[in-house]
Amino acid sequence: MPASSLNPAVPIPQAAAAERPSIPSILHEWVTTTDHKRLGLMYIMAGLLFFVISGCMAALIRVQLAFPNNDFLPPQMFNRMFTMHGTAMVFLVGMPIIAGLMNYLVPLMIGARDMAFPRLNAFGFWIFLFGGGLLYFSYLAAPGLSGAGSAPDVGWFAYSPLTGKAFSRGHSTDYWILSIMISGIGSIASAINVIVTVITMRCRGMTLMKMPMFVWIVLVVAYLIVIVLPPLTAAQIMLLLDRFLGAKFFDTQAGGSAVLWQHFFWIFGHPEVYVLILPGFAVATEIIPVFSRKPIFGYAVMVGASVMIGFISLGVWAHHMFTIGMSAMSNTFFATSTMLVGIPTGIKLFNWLGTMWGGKIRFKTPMLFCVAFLFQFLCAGLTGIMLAVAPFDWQLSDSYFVVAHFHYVLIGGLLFTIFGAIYYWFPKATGKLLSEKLGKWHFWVFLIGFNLTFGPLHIAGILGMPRRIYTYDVGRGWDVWNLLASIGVIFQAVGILFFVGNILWSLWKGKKAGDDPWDAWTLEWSTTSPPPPYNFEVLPEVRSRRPLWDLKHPTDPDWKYE
Amino acid sequence: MAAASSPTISAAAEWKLPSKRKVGLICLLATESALFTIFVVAYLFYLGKSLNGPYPKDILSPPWLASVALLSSSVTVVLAERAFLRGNLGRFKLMLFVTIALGVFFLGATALEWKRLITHDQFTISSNLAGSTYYSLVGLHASHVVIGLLLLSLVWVLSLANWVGPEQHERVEMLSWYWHFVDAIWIVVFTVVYILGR
Amino acid sequence: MPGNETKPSSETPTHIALPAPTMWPMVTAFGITLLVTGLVTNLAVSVVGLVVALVGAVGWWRDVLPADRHEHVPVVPPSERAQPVQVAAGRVEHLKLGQAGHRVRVPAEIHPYSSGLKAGIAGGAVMAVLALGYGLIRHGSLWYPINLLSAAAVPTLATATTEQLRAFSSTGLAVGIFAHGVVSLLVGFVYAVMVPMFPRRGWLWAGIVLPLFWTGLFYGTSKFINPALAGRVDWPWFVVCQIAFGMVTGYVVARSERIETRQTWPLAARIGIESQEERE
Amino acid sequence: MGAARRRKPKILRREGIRAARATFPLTQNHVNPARISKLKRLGLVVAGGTGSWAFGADSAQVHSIANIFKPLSAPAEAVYEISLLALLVCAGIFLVVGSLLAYAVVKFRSRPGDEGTEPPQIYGSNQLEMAWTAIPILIVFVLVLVTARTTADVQNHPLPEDSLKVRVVGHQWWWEIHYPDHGVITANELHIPVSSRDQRRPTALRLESADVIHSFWVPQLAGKTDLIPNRANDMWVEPYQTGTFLGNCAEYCGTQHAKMLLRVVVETPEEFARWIASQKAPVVQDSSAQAGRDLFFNTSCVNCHRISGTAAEGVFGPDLTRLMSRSTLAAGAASNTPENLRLWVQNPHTIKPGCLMPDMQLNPAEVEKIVAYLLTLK
Ligand code: HEA
Ligand code: HEA
Ligand code: HEC
Ligand code: CUA
Ligand SMILES: [Cu+2]
Repeated sequence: MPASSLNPAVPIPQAAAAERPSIPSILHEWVTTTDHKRLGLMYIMAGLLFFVISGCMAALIRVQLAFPNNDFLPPQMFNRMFTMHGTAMVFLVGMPIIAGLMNYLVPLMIGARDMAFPRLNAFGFWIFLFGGGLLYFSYLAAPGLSGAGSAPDVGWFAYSPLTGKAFSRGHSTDYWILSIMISGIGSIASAINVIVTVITMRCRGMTLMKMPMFVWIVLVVAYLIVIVLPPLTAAQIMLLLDRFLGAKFFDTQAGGSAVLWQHFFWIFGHPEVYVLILPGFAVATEIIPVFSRKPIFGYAVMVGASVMIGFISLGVWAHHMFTIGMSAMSNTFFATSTMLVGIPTGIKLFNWLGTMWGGKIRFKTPMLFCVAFLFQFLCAGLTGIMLAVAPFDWQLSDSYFVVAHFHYVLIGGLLFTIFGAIYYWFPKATGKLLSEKLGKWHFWVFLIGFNLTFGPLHIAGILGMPRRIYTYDVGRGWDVWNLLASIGVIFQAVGILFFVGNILWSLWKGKKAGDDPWDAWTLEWSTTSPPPPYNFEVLPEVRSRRPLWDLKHPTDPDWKYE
Repeated sequence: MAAASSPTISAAAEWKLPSKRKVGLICLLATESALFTIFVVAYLFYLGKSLNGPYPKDILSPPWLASVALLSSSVTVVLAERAFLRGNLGRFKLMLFVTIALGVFFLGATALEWKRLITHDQFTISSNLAGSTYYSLVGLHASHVVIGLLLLSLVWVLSLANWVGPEQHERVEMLSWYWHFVDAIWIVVFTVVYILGR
Repeated sequence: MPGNETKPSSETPTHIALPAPTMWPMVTAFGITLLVTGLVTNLAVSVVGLVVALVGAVGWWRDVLPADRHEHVPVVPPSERAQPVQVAAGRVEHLKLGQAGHRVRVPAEIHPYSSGLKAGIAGGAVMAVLALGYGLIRHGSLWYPINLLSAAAVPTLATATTEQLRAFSSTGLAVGIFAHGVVSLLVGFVYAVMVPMFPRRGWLWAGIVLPLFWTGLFYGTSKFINPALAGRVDWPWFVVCQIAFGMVTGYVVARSERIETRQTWPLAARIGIESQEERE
Repeated sequence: MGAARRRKPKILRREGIRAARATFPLTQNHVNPARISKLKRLGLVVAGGTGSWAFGADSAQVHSIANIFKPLSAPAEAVYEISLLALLVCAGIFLVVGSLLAYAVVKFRSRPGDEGTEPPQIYGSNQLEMAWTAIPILIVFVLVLVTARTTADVQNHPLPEDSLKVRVVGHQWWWEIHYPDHGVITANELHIPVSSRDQRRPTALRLESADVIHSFWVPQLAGKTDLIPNRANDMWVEPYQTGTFLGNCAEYCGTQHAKMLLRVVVETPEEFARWIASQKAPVVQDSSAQAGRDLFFNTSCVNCHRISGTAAEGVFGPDLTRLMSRSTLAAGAASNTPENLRLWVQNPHTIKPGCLMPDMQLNPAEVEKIVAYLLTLK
């Protein structure tokens, strides 16, 4: 096999210029690869694909809700729409993109050649992909191959007993269970892989406290995945037993408890949201220092805060259940623990502020996304605190205020940082810079669209609009806000088009990136863009958290001060 | 290559990191523990909540013999591993076989218990909450025994063919860790199901 | 130290061993997917899935047994390798002691954290004494101010009559001590870290400005935080108590011996500082 | 009547607060007059500030904008107060942190000529980090205290012995309502009496579910509480203004979750007594609809619906005894007019697609007859 075609990280026709290997052989290479960089890119590409699909579903949801008494979508189709949108966004967009970033970056950042278990890594990717396919296959085949087919419509947290055989006939709910379960196996596999890689494969000199912050946070994420995905899997196994073998776990007729599922789901579900946001933090913690030209402020405290978030978030799940009639004591307990999460999160936010303070901030596109992230996450976190105040949540729970809250964290927090990450590391992965001009268009249009969509929805929630309703009546004061929200989606979609356009255009005609386009400091910038299959000819050795800074500023090296 | 860093720390300095397989296995066991925890919680949560019989206290009796068998297999697997380390392959094969036999015995006992419960006591997974939690928890454990046995047998067969060399020591060790884990879980399951559960 | 030193090329290997490509993990994953799909479609699918998964698993095993399979990838020629990292041409600015903003960003000396806790206790005690005195003088009851404070968290006290507030309540006492203690300690702690950051006249900040600031905040929100208190509070007394707290706490903090922060120690373990040249 | 509490006219904002502080009635904070124009203050009222702004409402008035910041009942009000606190605290934090961020972004942006120089490298400051750990802890501590009080206050609120007790059972996609002390069963429209300054008349709700989880939410009366199968939950409301309050099922419960609406009619005690009496009165047989009646009892309607005093004893669908006393059909899916009723009986799925009442395949003549009968169920 010629050396040039072994070069990974080439999702581009142009990269194969030298010899032009045939399409099947390229395909074969990608399918059989165990290279963490290719798997990472495949994760991200699959995630973006699912993002566009479930984003279009969201757009349909918004069309339906743009006007009162609209009948664009029939009720069941609407219900399937938000179920598939939510499920896909969490499990098939958020998780794989995160897994992709971890896969791509961790070995490069810690100066390793690959992940610890490369084959397991490939397995994780493929089972996630097939699992995602299975979820969408439900549209064709849910009641069994002979039936008409339809997707699950039980909401992304699939509360029992709505998911029981009695209320959900056919197989649509089974598709939800099975596809999430097997893609969950993939997530666990890739999380274990990350932990082992970080613990056992750091390059010489990289002690735990000298790892880039990204790696630290990702380590916390992986630990969270390992601990909290099994509860979901366990609950899903129980539900499967209920549905296939007539077990009674969630059968309220037989004395089963409807609340138990909620506990199990949220024991998973709440930490899951931190699994989703922490990589966002990780990205911001890499990008903000580089573009502020300062090291991260308070590294040790940042590490501590990440670990604290990882711990506290295991004990807050019942804040999703303030309305089920728990005792006042339990409600207060969970309200308290939930608000406590705000503290380490606040520390992070302030430390980012401290990083920018006194810096010389360069507003390149990656940084723009991170700055917007700071503002939006602040908003979102504070609405989270409002929800955490149990009595306030009795009003807000399951209203559009919650919808607004979590889109602010998931989009304003996670998606914005993912965009930032793509703008930041795209040059590393492809050797081409993304266009700054298109990037700025993408940023501003999406920013406007996003806030236009989800800002007004807070107010709809305050005016008593419950979520997951396919239609509403005139005269309840919700019309304006919903219309604004739906208009916002147009902007978001245009923003995404700029983004996709930017990627395609830059792959084709983008500026050459060079090894280190941002003048950055972590190890991945010391190798070529794209890196060779083995990442580094000679494994590096570090003495500080910013090895490249040390090289660039031999008179002011970090290791003197750390 | 350039990243090759700033001043070398001291060429002689030791740079030792833990073994991949060990860390990996620990993570796997952590995941598995979380999985079992949920089933145990469900079991405890539903204790005494069945609306109708048969009730565990009337039909379950602690499988002492099978438990002793399973627990002693933890000892034999250690013996096997030690023998392997010393290069005493004959003894290794023997102890491995004993381990497998004990595991199979345990599984057989479980199977017979299930058979009795199902055919004689009409106690199935769908009869009541006790049935659901009992079969799922014990079944989950049994499935782990099965996996463990498959792996042990694989090693045994390979060692019969003399394909297992000293370089495989760590793999064998990991397998024995896994087997210990299965045993430890049994202690929990046993306590929950046969002691607290009645 | 020459930063861009490159390892001699003789050390660079010509080939690097990487895990060999394999399709078995994908086959296994596909098999497992089919296996579960069979549950919702047709058992035959499961059977096929099982077979595929087993084939995949066996293939996978053969990849790693007896030892992991590797592929030796040739290293790219030197011309295609990464450029050595260059020493940056520019200069790095440094913060100097005394420079504007220096104190906040890199404090040279701070009060020990323990002094904050001590100060919190002292200030809290003084404030408690004053408040209790107020209770005795105005209401003839030591419990009155305590109950009033606890009314923030205890619904029965929040709706109690003034008479009831004068009576002893064990919950009131427990909650009151807890709440007062926590807040005093925390504020004391904040004082210890913040007071050195104020340029001068620390006592003014600690004793007057900050107490007035939080009194203002409380004034604005007291109706929601503690309606019982809001309905009865004697603001002048309240302010006096706060200022007393601030003064005492500030004083205790200020009295403590300052310690040099690690920020000013050049080679200290955690935090570095640029002013070292100047000190050297 | 005097019981319907008349609200004081709007007071200016600051005076409002001061007045509140002076007269805040501690023992009955449900009649706190300080609630005026909070909404305006928050700038939330953009869409329709009409509805309940009309003071001195009567029972016919529909409070259609279910603004949680405009509570008209004791528990909702307790929630409102802590909500406002949380909102203020969060707004404060947002302003402070947001401005610091904005300042940093503007002040420390790189300027032309900065190339080549790196700013001072600061690695952190324990002091600042401690400060911004401790201050949020303080804020959280205060919020926790208040949360503890309000939670306990609302959840463990002692109700007078003689307060009205209502049992609400959630069904896919309608509400079954029982007044056990009065032997009245109805659906989808809850009637309760209004409280006044001198007479508390809270209503205790016992919430259950016949199938999946639902949630009872009438924002202006109280926060939501779920209706969970195999588990009974309790909540209470104590409105101090009459009128019809709108609410929704707030837990996704299947296809027609969106049209599981809820109306609470708050009446003066006299009106309420009259209503209860009318519900209890024996059903009058209107002979004019005999044909429809026969048809009704010969069709499977009776398997699912109950009409008290007749052989119709079904419990799968709503009680129809006093169907015509309700202002909407099928949990708010349509207003209760003869045309809609006709449409409904013809095929319920045109009004509420996916609902659990089957299309009975009646011919138009039969529909006519049945509807004529239903119209007599007053
Ligand atoms: C990335 C995902 C993400 C993140 C990070 C968060 C973060 C938080 N969330 Fe959110 N949440 C979701 C995703 C997320 N959430 C989702 C998806 C749901 C809905 C699920 C569903 O029902 O479908 C949900 C729902 C949800 C609920 C349940 C609502 C309901 O259904 O009734 C609650 C209630 O407490 C809550 C609270 C919080 C809190 C307190 C935080 C905190 O972590 C926020 C912390 C941040 C800050 C507080 C800001 C910065 C801090 C400072 C500036 C310091 C000073 C601050 C203080 C002193 C307070 N969230
Ligand atoms: C990472 C997570 C994530 C992301 C990114 C999003 C993105 C979006 N979400 Fe989603 N959402 C969830 C997670 C997420 N959501 C979850 C978990 C739920 C709960 C589900 C449940 O209740 O079970 C939910 C629910 C939810 C609801 C509530 C449904 C209900 O309760 O009835 C709504 C309604 O407005 C909504 C809207 C949107 C919109 C408009 C976007 C937009 O940002 C999407 C923008 C993207 C695109 C528009 C696609 C790309 C565009 C193009 C390729 C151009 C071409 C397209 C067009 C011309 C249309 N979402
Ligand atoms: C299989 C059971 C079933 C049968 C048979 C049935 N219904 Fe219903 N009916 C329901 C259910 C369930 C509802 C509530 C639907 C909803 O609100 O989602 C309902 C609602 C109604 C309502 C509206 C009640 C209200 O309070 O708003 C009327 C009127 C009605 N049915 C009349 C009839 C008549 C007339 C027949 C016979 C021709 C009939 N039903 C047969 C189940 C049934
Ligand atoms: Cu009932 Cu939603
Ligand atoms: Cu949560």
